[in-house]
Amino acid sequence: MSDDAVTGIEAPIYLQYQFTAGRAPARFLQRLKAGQLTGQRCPGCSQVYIPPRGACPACGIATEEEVVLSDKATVQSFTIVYIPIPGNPIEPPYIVANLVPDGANISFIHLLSDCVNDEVHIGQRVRAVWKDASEWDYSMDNIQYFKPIDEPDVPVAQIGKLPVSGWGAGA
Amino acid sequence: MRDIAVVAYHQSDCLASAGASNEVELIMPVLRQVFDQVGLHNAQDVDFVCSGSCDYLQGAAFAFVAGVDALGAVPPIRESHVEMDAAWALYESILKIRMGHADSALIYGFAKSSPGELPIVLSQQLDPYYLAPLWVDTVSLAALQARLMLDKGAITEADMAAVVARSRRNALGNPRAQLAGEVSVEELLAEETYVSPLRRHDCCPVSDGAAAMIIATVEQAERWGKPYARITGIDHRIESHNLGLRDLCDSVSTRRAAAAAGVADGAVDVAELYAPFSHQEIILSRALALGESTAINPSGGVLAGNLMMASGLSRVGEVFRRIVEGEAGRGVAHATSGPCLQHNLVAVLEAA
Amino acid sequence: MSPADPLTQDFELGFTYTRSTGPVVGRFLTGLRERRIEGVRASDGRVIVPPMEYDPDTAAALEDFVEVGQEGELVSWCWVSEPRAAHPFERPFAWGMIRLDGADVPMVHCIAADSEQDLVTGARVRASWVDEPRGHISDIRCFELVEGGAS
Amino acid sequence: MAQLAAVIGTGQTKYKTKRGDVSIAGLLREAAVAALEDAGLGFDDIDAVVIGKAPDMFEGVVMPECYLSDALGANGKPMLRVHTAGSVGGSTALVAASHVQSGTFRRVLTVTFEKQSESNAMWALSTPQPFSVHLNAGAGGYFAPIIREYMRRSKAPYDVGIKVAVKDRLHGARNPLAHLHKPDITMAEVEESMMLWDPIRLLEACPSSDGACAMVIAAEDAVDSSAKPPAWIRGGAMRSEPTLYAGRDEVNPRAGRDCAADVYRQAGISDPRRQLNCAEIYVPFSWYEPMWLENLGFAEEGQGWRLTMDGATSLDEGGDIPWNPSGGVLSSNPIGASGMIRFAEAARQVRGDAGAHQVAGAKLAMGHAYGGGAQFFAMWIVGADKP
Repeated sequence: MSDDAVTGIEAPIYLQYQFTAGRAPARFLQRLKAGQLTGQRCPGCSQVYIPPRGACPACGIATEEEVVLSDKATVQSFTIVYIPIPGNPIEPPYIVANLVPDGANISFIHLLSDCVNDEVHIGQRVRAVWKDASEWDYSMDNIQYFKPIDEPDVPVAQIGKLPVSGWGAGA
Repeated sequence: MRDIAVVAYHQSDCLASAGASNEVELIMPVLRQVFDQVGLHNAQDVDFVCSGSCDYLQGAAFAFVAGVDALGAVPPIRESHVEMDAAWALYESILKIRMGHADSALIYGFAKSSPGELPIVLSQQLDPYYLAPLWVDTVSLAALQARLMLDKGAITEADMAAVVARSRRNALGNPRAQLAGEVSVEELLAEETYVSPLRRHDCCPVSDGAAAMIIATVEQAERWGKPYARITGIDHRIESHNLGLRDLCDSVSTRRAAAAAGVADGAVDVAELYAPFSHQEIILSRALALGESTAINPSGGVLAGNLMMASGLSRVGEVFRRIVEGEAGRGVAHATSGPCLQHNLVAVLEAA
Repeated sequence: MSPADPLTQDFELGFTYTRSTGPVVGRFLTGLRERRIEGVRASDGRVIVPPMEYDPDTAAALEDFVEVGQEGELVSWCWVSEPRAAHPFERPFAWGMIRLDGADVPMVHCIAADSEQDLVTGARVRASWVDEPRGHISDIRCFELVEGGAS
Repeated sequence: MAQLAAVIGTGQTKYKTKRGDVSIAGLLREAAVAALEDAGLGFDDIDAVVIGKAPDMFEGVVMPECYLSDALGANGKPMLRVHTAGSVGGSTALVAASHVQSGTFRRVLTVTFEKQSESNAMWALSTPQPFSVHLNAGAGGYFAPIIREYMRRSKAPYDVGIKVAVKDRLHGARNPLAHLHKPDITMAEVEESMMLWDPIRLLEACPSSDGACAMVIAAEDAVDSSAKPPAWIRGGAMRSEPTLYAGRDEVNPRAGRDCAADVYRQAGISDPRRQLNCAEIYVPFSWYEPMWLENLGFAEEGQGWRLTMDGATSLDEGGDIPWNPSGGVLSSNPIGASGMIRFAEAARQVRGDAGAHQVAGAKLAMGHAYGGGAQFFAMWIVGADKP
């Protein structure tokens, strides 16, 4: 037993919750389990959101229409993470990119890999690398990472505005 | 000081579990209802928005940030948030209107309490060195309070059961209620105790849902041309956190808030009291000096359904509804926060 | 993940916080480690246990410590017939407001008893200590009834 | 309409990684008592208390105003708790001001705090939830890509962020309360510090601090208790927009521009760089100085970095518009208080009370806070002259 005065205590606070995905996220996750990226189109401004949350944040109205998106995407921006993040098991350094999939008007954050870090740039074209279909779950981890593909860069003004048919020859 | 009116109010059903709905999906339909009541498009049509919620209910930091997605906040809006019941968001909004920075405001509160164990979550609201580490839950604290009253002869168990019976009966007329029915005091007293001396029915249920309200200056309310009720007084007071220091059989802070809000300046036709436990309704009725002529919790109150973080706002809304529907001319709404009624808000509403 | 409702999942929000106590709380906890219970005298003379850092009426910093007894009177209590996982007991127990001898203000702690029938308001209770106190409110494992001690 | 109100007292703790000598209440008390002493008042003179902090998960105390009422002399009074993410310090000041400006109260005590050492800020800001779609890379992981986009747009030289990091730490070295004291910091030291989230280096990011900040705000007829002159509130504004929406300009958020326009209109300001004497702006990552210089209208779009590089925002270089003379968020960051520190430091400047980081003759100053994904903004302008 120490003779020093008590100056601190530990307070373990562990609370149990049962989390339920929202209706719109649940539909998104179900499609993701089937290997498909989907968004929702706002009936007001026609913009397509991924992941959908059931509302267009700009208009504040409910979104219902589901839109199948490409698993090709454009790098809107990115960072190279060098420090470990609590709860994130990935070994640094790694690239976290804001990616807009073709057919959507908003970016989400995912891993960019199988690339030369110094060559990653805004406007770069990338594509999802999926896990084996047998491992698919209700999780964005079904996509291991995105990797660069051999398509011309997207001009900045066009990022977030590509149709689902994508970029290059078809666009 | 500018006169302020409640113009619209809506509350979702009190559900034991809102299941798959996320915050946005809970909030949006309620907001749609109040916008439609006034004929507004979205939050762009009011001058200020304020909400109340608590991150710990669902266990996610920044619960209110997701709420902004329900507002249509493009272009950007004047918006704020209290980590309190939305009744305090109403209070903040009233100050905003009084100071002339807004003529109208949207207030909402939302709660998805079902994912966690609410009485245990709220145990972490207590003193972090002396009480929270013991995990004293809120139901148990209320039970300690109830025993003090019973021992003192300030109430009987039958008095408590009578509060519950009235709540259940009144809730039959409230389609949003979670618990309603015809049940006698005798039947209630025949039930086993839960956290003795409390029986399960003495405690409010855990509910998921949301509530929203639109307020405005009386001038703006007149321009909108919708029925409204005036908020003629509003005040709130907090007491010591130390339960041992407070007279738990009384609510001194409610008395103070009531005096400041002018409760005694006229007859009280209706009172909606945020009493999560049956005996607390009796404490509050006495602190507010309510008599026979006041209809207490005609909605059934929170014993019939408790939207944590929105129930206080709902009490104001329920009084508003009864005034604009002509059932009452003047009413009192009450909201509470903290263990055993530590913090209390009192509002007085009157017919236009 | 249950197959019936695949988009519901349990999770734990947990962290072991490291709290610094400051001198008043620290002194109280240091006392507990030595199986002593100290309170503090408020501006109106009342002895508050556990000691508050600041006076509830004047907000003045409090520092007039007073050792109080380890026995006291049950001012109020409730019987928890179905303890929750987080509670200090797995079997039924009581929470109590206990006014320790020499204190004016009751404190909240848990009470071990065999049954609800054993408890009565006004009963005498005594602090029961853990084997190795460490400077924590739960060094008082619980309060127990004092045999034949109804006041 | 709005009643006149002024800051008549400010109080801050010393900021440091861990205040192991005080409880949570003790931390707030230090700031509250200092603010009351500065105002020449006691707890009894206060009509209402308004507190603010960032998420409750930082300390693991749910809705802590309940526990804090005794420490802040709030018993028997109204007490309100604000939470608007990182902007909360600023929002809380504005909510406290509204208690007076509405004509409801004469003297209000407002306190914000964070005791971040009780947990881990990075954990609390990214508590795990099932089904999360976005990869979590911490706050820097969120803001670094936005900074990268600013660098691309503005074609700013790579070392602008390094310059800001040095400048704010030199400012902080003048402020005895600042967490980081680095009077000898150099551009090379910042450049060589560890890359955390490219392009954000360790020394280009804010520290994690314990601390509290308090103010007493009083009505026009109650400003005389303090020995120091009042800082009159000349304008206050808040704006919010959603975290993510299609077409959102994350580099130059509209909510920030609109909020600034609102507060300038109230204070009668058309040219903030010329009319303001200094500004305390929420810059948790160094590159946010040039970004906010543009967002707040101190520079044309794409030109903010030039002010930084020219020394316009530096006290040490005799700049015409010193930004963050206190050392800013880059020198001290108790998150829930960081916004209020900006507001309080603006008040100190116009009261002539800023000690070694005083901007000579400051008459009009701006306080700014932002939060969430740079989507919540709170700003005020305070002046030495009564409006």
